[in-house]
Amino acid sequence: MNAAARATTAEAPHAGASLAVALDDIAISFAVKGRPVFNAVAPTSLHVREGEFVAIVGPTGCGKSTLLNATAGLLAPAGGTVSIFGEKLVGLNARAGYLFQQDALMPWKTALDNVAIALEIGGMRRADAVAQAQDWLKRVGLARFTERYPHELSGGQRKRVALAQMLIRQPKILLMDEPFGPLDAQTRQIMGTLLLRLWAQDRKAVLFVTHDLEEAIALSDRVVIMSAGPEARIIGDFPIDLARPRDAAEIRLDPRFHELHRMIWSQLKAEVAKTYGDDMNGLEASS
Amino acid sequence: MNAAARATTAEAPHAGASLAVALDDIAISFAVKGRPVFNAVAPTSLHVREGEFVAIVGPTGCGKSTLLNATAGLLAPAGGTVSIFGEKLVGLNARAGYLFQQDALMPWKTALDNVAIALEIGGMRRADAVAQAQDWLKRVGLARFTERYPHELSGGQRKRVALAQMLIRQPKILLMDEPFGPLDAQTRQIMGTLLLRLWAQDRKAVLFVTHDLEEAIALSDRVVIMSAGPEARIIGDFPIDLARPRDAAEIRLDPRFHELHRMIWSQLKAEVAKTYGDDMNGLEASS
Amino acid sequence: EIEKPNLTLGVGGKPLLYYLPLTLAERLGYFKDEGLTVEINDFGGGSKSLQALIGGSVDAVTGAYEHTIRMQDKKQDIRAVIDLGRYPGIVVGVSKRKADTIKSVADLKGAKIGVTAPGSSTYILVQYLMMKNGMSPDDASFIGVGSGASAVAAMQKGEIDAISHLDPVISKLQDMGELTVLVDTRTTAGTEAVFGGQNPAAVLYLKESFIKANPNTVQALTNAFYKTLKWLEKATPEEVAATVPQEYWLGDKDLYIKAFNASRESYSPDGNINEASMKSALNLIATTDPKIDPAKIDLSKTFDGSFLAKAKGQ
Amino acid sequence: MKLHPAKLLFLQILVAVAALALWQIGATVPIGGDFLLPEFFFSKPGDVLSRVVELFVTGTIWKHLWITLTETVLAFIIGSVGGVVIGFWFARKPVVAAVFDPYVKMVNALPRVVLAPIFMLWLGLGIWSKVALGVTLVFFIVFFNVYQGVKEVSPVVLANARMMGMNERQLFRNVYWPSAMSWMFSSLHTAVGFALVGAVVGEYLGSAAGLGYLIHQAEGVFDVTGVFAGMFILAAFVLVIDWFVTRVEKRLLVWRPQAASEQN
Amino acid sequence: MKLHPAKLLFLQILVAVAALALWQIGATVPIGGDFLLPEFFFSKPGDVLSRVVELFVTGTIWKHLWITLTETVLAFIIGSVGGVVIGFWFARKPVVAAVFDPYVKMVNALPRVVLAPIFMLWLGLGIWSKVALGVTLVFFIVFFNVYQGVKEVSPVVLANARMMGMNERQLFRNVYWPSAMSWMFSSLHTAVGFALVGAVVGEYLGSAAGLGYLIHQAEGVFDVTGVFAGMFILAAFVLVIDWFVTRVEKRLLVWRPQAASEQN
Ligand SMILES: Nc1ncnc2c1ncn2[C@@H]1O[C@H](COP(=O)(O)OP(=O)(O)OP(=O)(O)O)[C@@H](O)[C@H]1O
Ligand SMILES: Nc1ncnc2c1ncn2[C@@H]1O[C@H](COP(=O)(O)OP(=O)(O)OP(=O)(O)O)[C@@H](O)[C@H]1O
Ligand SMILES: [Mg+2]
Ligand SMILES: [Mg+2]
Repeated sequence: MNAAARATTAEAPHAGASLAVALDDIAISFAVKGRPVFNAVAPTSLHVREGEFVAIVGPTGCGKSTLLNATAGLLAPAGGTVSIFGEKLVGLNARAGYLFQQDALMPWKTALDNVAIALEIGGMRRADAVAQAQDWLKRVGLARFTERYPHELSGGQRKRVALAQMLIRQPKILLMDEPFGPLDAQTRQIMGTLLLRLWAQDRKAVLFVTHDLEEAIALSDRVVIMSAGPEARIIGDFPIDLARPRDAAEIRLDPRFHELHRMIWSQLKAEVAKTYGDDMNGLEASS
Repeated sequence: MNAAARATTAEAPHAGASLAVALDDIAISFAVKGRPVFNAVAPTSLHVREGEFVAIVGPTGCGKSTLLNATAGLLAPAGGTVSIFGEKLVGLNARAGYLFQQDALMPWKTALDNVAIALEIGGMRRADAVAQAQDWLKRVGLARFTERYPHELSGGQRKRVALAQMLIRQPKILLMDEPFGPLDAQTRQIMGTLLLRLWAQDRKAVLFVTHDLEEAIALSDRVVIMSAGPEARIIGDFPIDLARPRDAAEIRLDPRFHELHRMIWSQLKAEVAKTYGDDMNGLEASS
Repeated sequence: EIEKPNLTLGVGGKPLLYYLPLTLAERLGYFKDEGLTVEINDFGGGSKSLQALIGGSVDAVTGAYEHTIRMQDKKQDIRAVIDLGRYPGIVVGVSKRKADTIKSVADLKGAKIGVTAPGSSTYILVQYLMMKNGMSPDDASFIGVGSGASAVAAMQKGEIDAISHLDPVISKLQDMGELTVLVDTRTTAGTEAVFGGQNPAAVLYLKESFIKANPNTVQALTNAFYKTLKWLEKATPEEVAATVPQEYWLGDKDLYIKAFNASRESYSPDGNINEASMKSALNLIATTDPKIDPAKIDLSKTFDGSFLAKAKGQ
Repeated sequence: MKLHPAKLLFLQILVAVAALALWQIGATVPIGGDFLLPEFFFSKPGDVLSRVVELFVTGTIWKHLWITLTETVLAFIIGSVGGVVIGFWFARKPVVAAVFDPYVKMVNALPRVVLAPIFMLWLGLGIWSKVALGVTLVFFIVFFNVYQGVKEVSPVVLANARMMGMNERQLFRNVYWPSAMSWMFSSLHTAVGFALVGAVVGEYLGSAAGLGYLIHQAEGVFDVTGVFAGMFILAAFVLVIDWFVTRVEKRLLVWRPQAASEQN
Repeated sequence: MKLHPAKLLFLQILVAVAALALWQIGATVPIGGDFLLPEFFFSKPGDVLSRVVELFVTGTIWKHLWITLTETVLAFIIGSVGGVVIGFWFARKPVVAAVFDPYVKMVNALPRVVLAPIFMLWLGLGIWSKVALGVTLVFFIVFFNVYQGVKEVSPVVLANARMMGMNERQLFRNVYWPSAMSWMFSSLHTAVGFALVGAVVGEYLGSAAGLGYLIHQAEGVFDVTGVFAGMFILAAFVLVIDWFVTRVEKRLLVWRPQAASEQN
């Protein structure tokens, strides 16, 4: 098992460059009451270089969020090590910003305060923090919703507040779990472009979970595929050799884009089919 | 305003057929503390016939969830009427099942119990309800996760439990708010096919909110477009004249599919651009 | 010269007839006449006021003479300076329902007897009576019924067969016709029948150290109480009723006057405690509490008559 | 479902009138020869009300009321601040909490009446011994709720805040405190009453002034009317304090969605 | 952060030993001429412990313990069931809640000590008057928390349940009850102690047996050792009841994610 996992280790193409994130042979298990331990992620490895944009795709429930949690230091792996910029991670990953899959805004703060607090805790004066937060909310299209509490916003609006909250701190590592899920296609592209511009500024490392393969290809340097769980592993690693800077919309017309898409898709499809092989006997998968 | 809204009333093509849902001139406002009332939805109308599958698309935050809430009877409209099967809706809409955009599972029940309870409250014996729930969880690919509590499931798994919970009751009207959002493309198609099969069985009316226009076209009889808020209205109504039964994957190869997609997309794009016209001066929209 | 003109004085249940001289001294202005400003603190019970004295939060207490004896056993030097009540004022009576079967103390065997609280003087007196009649205290069951309305309720509802209590509960029960008196230590006759003499009840006591440090203050205090006793000796019930606050009238002036008349004899006419009554008090405690060794108690340290003598001399 | 304020007031007064009427009937109309609420134990509503009026008109009440108010407010503030601080501390230091848990529970079970002499010993006869008694009641009510409230913080919101880089103090201010707030306020509503009870019981057990003193005086001489008048004033009084608490609560919890049960 | 049970026990015992040592020093070593904990008020730890042992060895305690236990458990059960039922009822009927709100708060502010005679009148001198006193304490603590707990139900979960077609009873069973559970248990931990306090105070004010009776008796003859021995037994006793509550809580709340503060 271990050997097999190694064979498909998602390794940075230029192994020499310094690594922002190195997950080595990590395994993650959950204790479920009255059941055997659930091994969500089998020993698997993933390396992300500084300034690299890696997208993670995989069937639902395979372990993508779990992997991000381990990288963030929120979840202690059952085995293996997590290293951040060459140092073994102990406790929380202070260099990373994390956009959670679930709603994670503070319900008792307005959109503006939710964003501004991210700067204030670093010691910035409130007035400055608010000014910047206002600017960021404008960038994500929420200039008119700054005084709203989270429960007064739509799902997509909340997500964008969370996006601003994470980006405003300009962390060196961005962990993003389906950040554009509840957004319409158009807004997705705008946000994607925003993200790419920021990323280009100072070589941030990005781990980007998405279910939209086109989005993954359009944005990333590498697309990594996870196998269906339990004991999910990284089973595919595709460098995306499209030229930068890219325009999130136009790139989809590139023939190379389609080639890559077909290639990755075929492997992904096989993987998802496996999931349903076990569980979906009641339903003939229609693809 | 009223006249303009009427002009684009999303009307069922065969007005004579009996209506499952009729939203007539409904307007929805929210009181926001210390601000003028926020008119989320301007007077607008939407009719859904029995057995009709209507998809709603629109820019993020335009008022799609709000519209579903009004149809479900969870939100009292500030003006206009909601009629269900010809009767004016008072209180909750007992004929509808609602798949919420947010997590809405009972955290204190396992996946199985969350689904089984939907039948038990109708008076079914527990053993029967559990057997059926087990079957439904299998259909959504969660046969091995029946004993898990919601917090022990991934985002996509929770959504599928909620899907099973709603479908198992076989309500006459299905309100679905981004039901397949956190699912991978493959699983989405499988779920889409599952949904279509059920829908075909006994002429359910479906109101389906999605950000995936392809999905909207592939599944529905009509795609309805909402304008950007505030005072959002229905500004486009496209009958989808693709043959039934459809295969969610193959239909995308149909030339008519592409034609419809292009048509709807162009109107949608203009609408989204409007949203950002106001708020996104900081960012050049890249499309 | 008065060392400490501002005094705090503790009492456990000020409106009770038991402590009538205190209220009179206050209302008649005798403290002021002596140049004292006395703040009266009312406590939940006699033992709480004693604890306050020992803890130092009050300077003087009007409480039971018995405390001075018990405190000697606890190595606390507490001394009475003037007697206020020469008889205990406790009445043992039976419910009218049981009046046929319980005719004397000897019949209390197996009865349910209500007392103000376990360990209190009402409790001890019944035990003493039972032992004098050749019974063990275990021959009856004792129920704490509290000091106020709850005692009346217990009797009225027939929860207890007999009661050992004080005024105004006793007067109220008599007034209601619920009670047949067995032993009445409010009167001379009743007390002599039990103890063969006096048995001091309410006294004014202070810490020995306080007496030593503030002799003039103590003298002034004693003077005030002595004057009160003298006033009380001659006062008519009407005058007494007119002097105390109207709320003390038990809702009915006639009842108050009846109760006062019943207790009248128990107030000390001269404030003195003689040898014999001290011994009688010690005997009462020692009989009922095996932990107290009468040989170890120096009764001369329980009462300091010097202030009273001076007060009389004035 | 939202009631018009005037209608609400009307209904509230109706309840009061009904209760008073029942009281009056119980006290004056014998049922099967017995009074349900014998006057000796319950007085009569008219008498009690006129006594209340008298107390206010003659002005005797003010001094007592003022003392009891001071004690109650101090007990309430000290007890709840203590409960909040220790509650947070325990919730954030599981080891401390685990070690002291049995002792906190033991102390909570001590009858306060018995502790009174000790407070008097330490704090004298003034207001502070009464405040202490109130504090021992208020503290535990607030403590247990704050402790639980902190543990109920949404794990996702907490994780997000920690990823932002908040230190313990910032987490407290921005996450734990606002999240535990509704727990805290719930306990404060209970605690208001108990602060007053503590103060009054303290006065009852030994004092020279205050509402508890008044009630004690009245009890000793079977002045039930006085007792009930005192209790009535007490009770009215707590409404005033609770009104302040509710105002602060409303202010601090503006961010909340309307409670589910208050919608439609 | 999770402490090993043996180490936890060790630390707990350490705390107890330290407290006893301080007590011993305070009672026997004068500081500036004064004792911090004068023996007259505090006795000495050794004396208290040997008295406790004596009480158990001679067996006198059992009868009293049994009576107090019965009263406490009854007060706890009746009070908390009442608090839960009325709490739910009020939370689900906003009009009822709004109308009765001031009265509930007023009653909560009545000093229980003053109510004792009334309970004795109605319920006699047996255990029921003590139970009633305990109930008046427990009820309010549980009531306020359950009331708030029901209002804290997640609006989305509630809306989903209602859309499923649940009627009021089903909502109660499947939504309100489980959701309010952690609120309820938090209040129960406070309430356990108060149930005991109520029972003991009741006994203290009038009874023929029970721990409160023992303590009162000891107090009457200034036997502090006896008072502290009684309180010690009380306190130990409440731990036993609380242990049962905690077990039930653990069982009913299996579904919860580990509290955030307990993770890493
Ligand atoms: N606390 C937990 N206890 C037990 N199992 C868990 C827990 N959290 C996650 N899992 C399981 O671990 C697996 C991976 O979960 P994870 O949330 O990482 O999936 P995911 O890839 O993010 O899926 P999705 O795309 O649906 O969000 C799932 O099968 C899930 O059921
Ligand atoms: N409780 C509320 N108070 C105030 N405004 C609200 C409230 N709920 C929703 N809104 C506003 O109403 C508008 C429509 O919200 P709605 O949730 O219906 O959007 P949506 O179309 O579902 O968006 P999304 O695709 O992001 O879920 C938004 O602008 C939102 O800010
Ligand atoms: Mg996930
Ligand atoms: Mg929405």
